[in-house]
Amino acid sequence: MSNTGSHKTREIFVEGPIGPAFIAESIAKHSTRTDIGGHEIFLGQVRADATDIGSIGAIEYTAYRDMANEQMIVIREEAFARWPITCLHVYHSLGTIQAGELCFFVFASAPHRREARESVAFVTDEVKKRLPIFGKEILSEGGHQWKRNS
Amino acid sequence: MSNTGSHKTREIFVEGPIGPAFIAESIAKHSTRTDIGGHEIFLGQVRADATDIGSIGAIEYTAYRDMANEQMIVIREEAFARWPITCLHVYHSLGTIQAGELCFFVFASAPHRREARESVAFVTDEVKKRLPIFGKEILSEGGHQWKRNS
Amino acid sequence: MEVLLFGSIAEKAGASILRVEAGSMEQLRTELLMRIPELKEMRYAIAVDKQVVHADRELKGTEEIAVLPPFAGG
Amino acid sequence: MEVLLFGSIAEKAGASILRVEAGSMEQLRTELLMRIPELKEMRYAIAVDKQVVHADRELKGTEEIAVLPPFAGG
Repeated sequence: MSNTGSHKTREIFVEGPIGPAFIAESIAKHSTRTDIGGHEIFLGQVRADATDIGSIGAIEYTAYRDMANEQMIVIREEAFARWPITCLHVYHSLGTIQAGELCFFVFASAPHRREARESVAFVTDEVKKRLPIFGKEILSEGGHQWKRNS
Repeated sequence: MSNTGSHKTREIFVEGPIGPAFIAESIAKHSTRTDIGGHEIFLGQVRADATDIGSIGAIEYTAYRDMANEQMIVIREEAFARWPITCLHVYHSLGTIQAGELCFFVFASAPHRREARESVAFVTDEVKKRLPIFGKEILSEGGHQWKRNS
Repeated sequence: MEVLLFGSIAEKAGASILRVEAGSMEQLRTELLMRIPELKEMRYAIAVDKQVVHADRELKGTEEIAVLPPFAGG
Repeated sequence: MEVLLFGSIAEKAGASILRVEAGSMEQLRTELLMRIPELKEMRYAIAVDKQVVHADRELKGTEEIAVLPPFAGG
């Protein structure tokens, strides 16, 4: 585990939905980094899917927080080893997120767009695969079921 | 040229840099679309590159505006034909954009992340290739040179 | 040892922490199936000190154990 | 016909619009090289009614013509 500014342990979880203003602040912070040429962002939004037993009104997220933050360090190191990116920020919601609200925010910056693009794709996919985050899908008509990433 | 809401002619140019607050507003507008599961965003930022004749302090963008907006309609139609995306928004700056400021904003939303991701990559690349936009790189030490996409 | 339970597994167990005695992963698995019979029909992984472990191995009793249903982040 | 000039080409010409008489793309190219000799060393494309045209063809004189240096958006 390296100790550089880019790789240090961070808390990725935030309580409640990720607000557009938070995203704007994250973007604005990068205006002093004039070696950056491109930012790539992925945002996950809770979808009101129709399921066999009703439509999803919200997802209640929980996580094995310490393990998720540790796994995130590993994914970060892999991303920085593979691409010459300048920064990488990842946030995930905990608690109840309504359909239409944002629950996941992946943000990479790099001198050129290809690196930013590829590292966001990688990190988004790996977070979904490797972080112990659990989602209880709350149905609008009452009841719930458990989300699973395919 | 189709007449549907998704494909209609739009003005892609904005005067001056693209502000983080504008990006936040664009994101926030999508919270009513509960069929969206993922948003992908690319942001182009002016880089203070060192060149043979000095370092870039700003880029002054001009465009053949009518042709660019028409080319953008074609690229939009191609993107909507290839991927089941929900929305696609593209903005590009005109005028002087300082190093560290944002000049290009590509934003796609879709039920699933793969479509959003691939369509943003496609649109970003095609805009750079096919839209008649011109960039005068203003050097911090005085003088200028003309940007060209490789 | 304390075993942390999450998501659908915590729901089935009606608890988010179980106290279990087990000297190996094998014993732990057997013990968990007795305490939470529904596990038989569920997909889950066991993490030892925050790393998923599949093979059998000894447990000292000081490890942090967690039973994890399918991941669903994003 | 009016010919719109952009970017580095407008800079070299010292103007953003030229009036040129030409009945074909060939004539237009010849005329442009006489009016803006620096074009010989530049990469550029010619758009007719907002579409880049490479081949020779007749021009009626009512088309919107533009001379475009390399694109640099993004």
